Amino acid sequence: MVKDNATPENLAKATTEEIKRINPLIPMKAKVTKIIEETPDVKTFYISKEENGQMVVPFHTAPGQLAMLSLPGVGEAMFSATDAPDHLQLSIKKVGTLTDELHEIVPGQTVGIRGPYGNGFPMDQIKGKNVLFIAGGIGLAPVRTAVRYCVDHRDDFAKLHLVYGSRSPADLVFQYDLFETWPAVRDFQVSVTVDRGDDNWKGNVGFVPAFLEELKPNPDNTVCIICGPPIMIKFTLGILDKLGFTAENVITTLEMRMKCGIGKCGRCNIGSCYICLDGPVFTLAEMKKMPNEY
Amino acid sequence: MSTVEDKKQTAQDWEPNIVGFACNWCTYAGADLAGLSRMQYPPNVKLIRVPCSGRTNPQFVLRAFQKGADAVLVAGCHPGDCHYSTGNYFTRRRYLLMQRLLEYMGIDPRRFQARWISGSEAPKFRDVVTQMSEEVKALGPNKKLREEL
Amino acid sequence: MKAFPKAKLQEVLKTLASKGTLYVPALVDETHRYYPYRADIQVSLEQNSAISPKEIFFPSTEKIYNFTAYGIDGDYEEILPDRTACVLFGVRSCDMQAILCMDDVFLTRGYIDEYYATRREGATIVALGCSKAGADCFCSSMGLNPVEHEGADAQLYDLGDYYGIQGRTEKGEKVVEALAVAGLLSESSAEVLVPEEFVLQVDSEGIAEKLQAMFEHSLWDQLWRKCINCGTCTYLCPTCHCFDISEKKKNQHCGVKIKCWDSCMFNEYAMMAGGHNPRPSKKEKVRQRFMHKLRYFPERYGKYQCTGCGRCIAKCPVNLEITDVINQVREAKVNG
Amino acid sequence: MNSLIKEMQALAQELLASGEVKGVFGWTKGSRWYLTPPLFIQKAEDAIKLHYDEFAINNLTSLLLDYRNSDDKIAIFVKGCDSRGILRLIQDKQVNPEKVLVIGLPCPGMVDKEAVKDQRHVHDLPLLRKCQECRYPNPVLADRTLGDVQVTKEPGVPIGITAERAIQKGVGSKGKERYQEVKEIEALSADEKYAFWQKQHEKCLRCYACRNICPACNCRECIFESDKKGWVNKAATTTDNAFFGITRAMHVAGRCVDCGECERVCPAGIPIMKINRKIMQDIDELFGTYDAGTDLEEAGPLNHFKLDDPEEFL
Repeated sequence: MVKDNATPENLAKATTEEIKRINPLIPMKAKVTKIIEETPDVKTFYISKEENGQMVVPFHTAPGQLAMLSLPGVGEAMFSATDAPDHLQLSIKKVGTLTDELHEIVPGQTVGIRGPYGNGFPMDQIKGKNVLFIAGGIGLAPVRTAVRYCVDHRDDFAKLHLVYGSRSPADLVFQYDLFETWPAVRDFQVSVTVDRGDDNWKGNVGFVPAFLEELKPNPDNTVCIICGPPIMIKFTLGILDKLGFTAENVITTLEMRMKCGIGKCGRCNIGSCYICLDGPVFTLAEMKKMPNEY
Repeated sequence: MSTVEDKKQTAQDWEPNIVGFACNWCTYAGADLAGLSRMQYPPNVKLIRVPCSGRTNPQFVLRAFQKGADAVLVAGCHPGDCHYSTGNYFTRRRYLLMQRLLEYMGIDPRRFQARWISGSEAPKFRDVVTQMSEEVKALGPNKKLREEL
Repeated sequence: MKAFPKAKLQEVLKTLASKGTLYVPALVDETHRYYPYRADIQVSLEQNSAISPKEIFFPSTEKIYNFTAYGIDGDYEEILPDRTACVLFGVRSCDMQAILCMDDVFLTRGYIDEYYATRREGATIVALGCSKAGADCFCSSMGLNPVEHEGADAQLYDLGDYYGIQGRTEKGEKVVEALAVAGLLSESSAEVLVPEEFVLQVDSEGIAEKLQAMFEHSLWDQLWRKCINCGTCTYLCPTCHCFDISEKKKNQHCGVKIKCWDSCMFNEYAMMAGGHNPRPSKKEKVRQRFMHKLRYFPERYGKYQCTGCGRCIAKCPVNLEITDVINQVREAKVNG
Repeated sequence: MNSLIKEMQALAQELLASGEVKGVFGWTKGSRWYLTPPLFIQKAEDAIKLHYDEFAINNLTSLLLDYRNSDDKIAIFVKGCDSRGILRLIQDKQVNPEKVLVIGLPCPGMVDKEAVKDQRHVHDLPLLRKCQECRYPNPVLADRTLGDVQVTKEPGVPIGITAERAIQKGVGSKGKERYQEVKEIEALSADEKYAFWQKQHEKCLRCYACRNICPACNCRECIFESDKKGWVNKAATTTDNAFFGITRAMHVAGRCVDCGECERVCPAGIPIMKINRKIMQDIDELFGTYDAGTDLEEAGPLNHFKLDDPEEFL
């Protein structure tokens, strides 16, 4: 909807003449083509748009970018979107009115979608470096967009390492990626932990911060992309600091309530940043300069 | 209540829409009995079953008017017969006030009524609905407090 | 300067109204706001309107699209406002500046709000210079000239018995021309009346910069104490632009999506699904409002988001004055 | 009046210095001569900022809701009408009477600042209509009193050091005429009534100032704060506003303490008290005379019933 290089700097420069005139508040009509039940309370929705009798991706998203999904008559909310050739993947956890309803729908359902919104992960700047991904729970959804990018452009990056944790083995999302796709990728270490195991769980048991401390990833030439529940982030950042990661090399995403997605409606600001336009991706160094109000 | 919507009514074939909030223990049973007894009454009333007439909160009434009701009836057990002992005594006080307030706002009091109808009073149910239907028919469609947009 | 006698105001308005919708500040049902001009309306240019003209471009409630949902099928249908020409007559400098603030929000930074843009593009703004400061006015303190604003399409000046008029843009020239054609204009060399000293004055210089170090300042621990978190200040404010997008269902299958005013004072404004609220109490809400007006907006758009119209001061139930906040910020001690 | 202000400052100073209370709600001198807005102080040295005069119109009691979960004891200054708000909050179990120290003040009668003609120079202003209709000029409940005022649960005439002035200005002189405006509307035809209220509701901005200033509107979460159920939303259409207005009125029915704050704070000038007064009048007629917020022990008219209540529904 906006120019492809929709960075905050470019947007700041954009004048009214440069902007393509379409109504950004009207959703694009799309269909849910496939629903994957990831865990008891997380489902992944494949969303495509019909164009000349073919199902195509409604729009492309860069890693970390967002899409506004609406269910007619229920509501609208912003989610992290994963780009695929003919569809967008939105992994959604049941937390409120809209998401409860979304979990009831079946393939074929019409939904509205608009976007892409937000800045996305600075993949170009990470080129050539090691990448450490840390995610907790549904926080793997935005992180996965970056993981997929790195896997697709494997030669552009040095070592990859994912540390992922969830409450229980049953709550692990994207198990097909975690245990099949990604471990097969060259130089990609996948470390999974759960807060509480079960009889079949052979992996690590423990919280992400403690697990990370044990794994001792090397901070040299490494960028860390982290996303998860606030409490996990809080303690993990402490460990990262201890391990020697600098604030410039830690990247995370922020979440605020959004309505318009285009920087007009006001509510998603943290200081003078609008999360829908200037975020959701920030480095820890940037976050430290922002008011602590999220 | 959605069926109440969007009907293009002409003067001749216009039939009122009456929303009735009926107490589960008395009025609803009374209406059921009226049906079982094959009593004839106008089909204009749409009953919404509530656990007690006291459950009908003032916003239910307002919402019904917003959504296109021409009249609203709240009906429950006779005072003293409430399944929950005292619910309808509170209903009585609340709607004595509400009826006067709506009248003060310009709503004809015939468009908002409360009645006591027991489970055995099928004829009374028929009579109340018939009478209300006729009254409202004479008043014409309600345009007040209708939802916009 | 070209001018018309105040006595001929009605004729001027009639002339303009014949060209399209003309909005004038008027008193209807004891409410002073902008209404479409009618011959029988009580036009009131004596003081600024109680309700700001922002509602002409940004109505308190507007439909944005219809939606339908039958089973798994659904559809969306855009509802855009009519792109018709209109004239806003008698907009004060403060409100003119506010419109520029709104332009920044709705028309720049990558996206255009089509609803605002459609209304805004068709409008010609005829500003009116103030010759008297209202009880709660302080526009001069916010760097504005109460007598004129360069953002207007045409400017009216109070010349005593006459209103002087000058076109500034092509649209504005058309207004002047229409009045000239109607034979209403003559030349006047009378002095432009200027307001005497403002009762309310405040030094706003450097406040945005100073606030950068004041997010955690103890000042905010006191300011919110009397606030009741109503939306009066934000709804009367000519620059407050926050809105909510919600829906009204007509029945179980179809409904309309609406865009309506929202306020950072309200609890559900920033409340996320799941119940986390980044601005949970009155303190954070009050801080957000003043920070937005005096620091965040200047950082983003290079101007204060307060234009000194004084409406929030006049109507605040607890008299929480933004001028007082600015003074307190000025006097506050900042460590390091 | 000056001696009364001195008394207020001294008491607040003492209460805060001794640690008996952690904060005091009062009024202070505003930025203009006709403004005496609310003030909250926590330090004894701030007590000198307290002020009181005929512009101290704000009913401070709803501000106590910010402390409903707090263990801190808070002192609050009240006029007669305000004191009924405290009673309201205690009856609604929103405020723990142990945690609030109520200081009753004599009321000189508040004036109408809308009538200010010259904001630079002090001049006389008329008494507010609500003060002319005042029936409870003295606190109905107070832990302490200042200015020789007396606590009384009964309607009456002003007592205390400002009484003479208050009576002279006409405080309470029109107490019997308080339903007059209601009667005027009742006399209209149904369509005229509807047109009148439509005009009023059309003006509503849905800013909720009336709700937030009201000591009776003390729900932790208002139904108008959630559009999840699709019942209400922020759409400020006339009927949605009417829905809000009537709901608000029904929610405070039998609980409105007649302080008139809702009407005062309405930026759109909606005569909200004409709705509240209508309900008060009907309660008086239907269920017996009742003045909300005057007697702690007495249950509100919609919180209890009598077997022999009027029966119109049959």
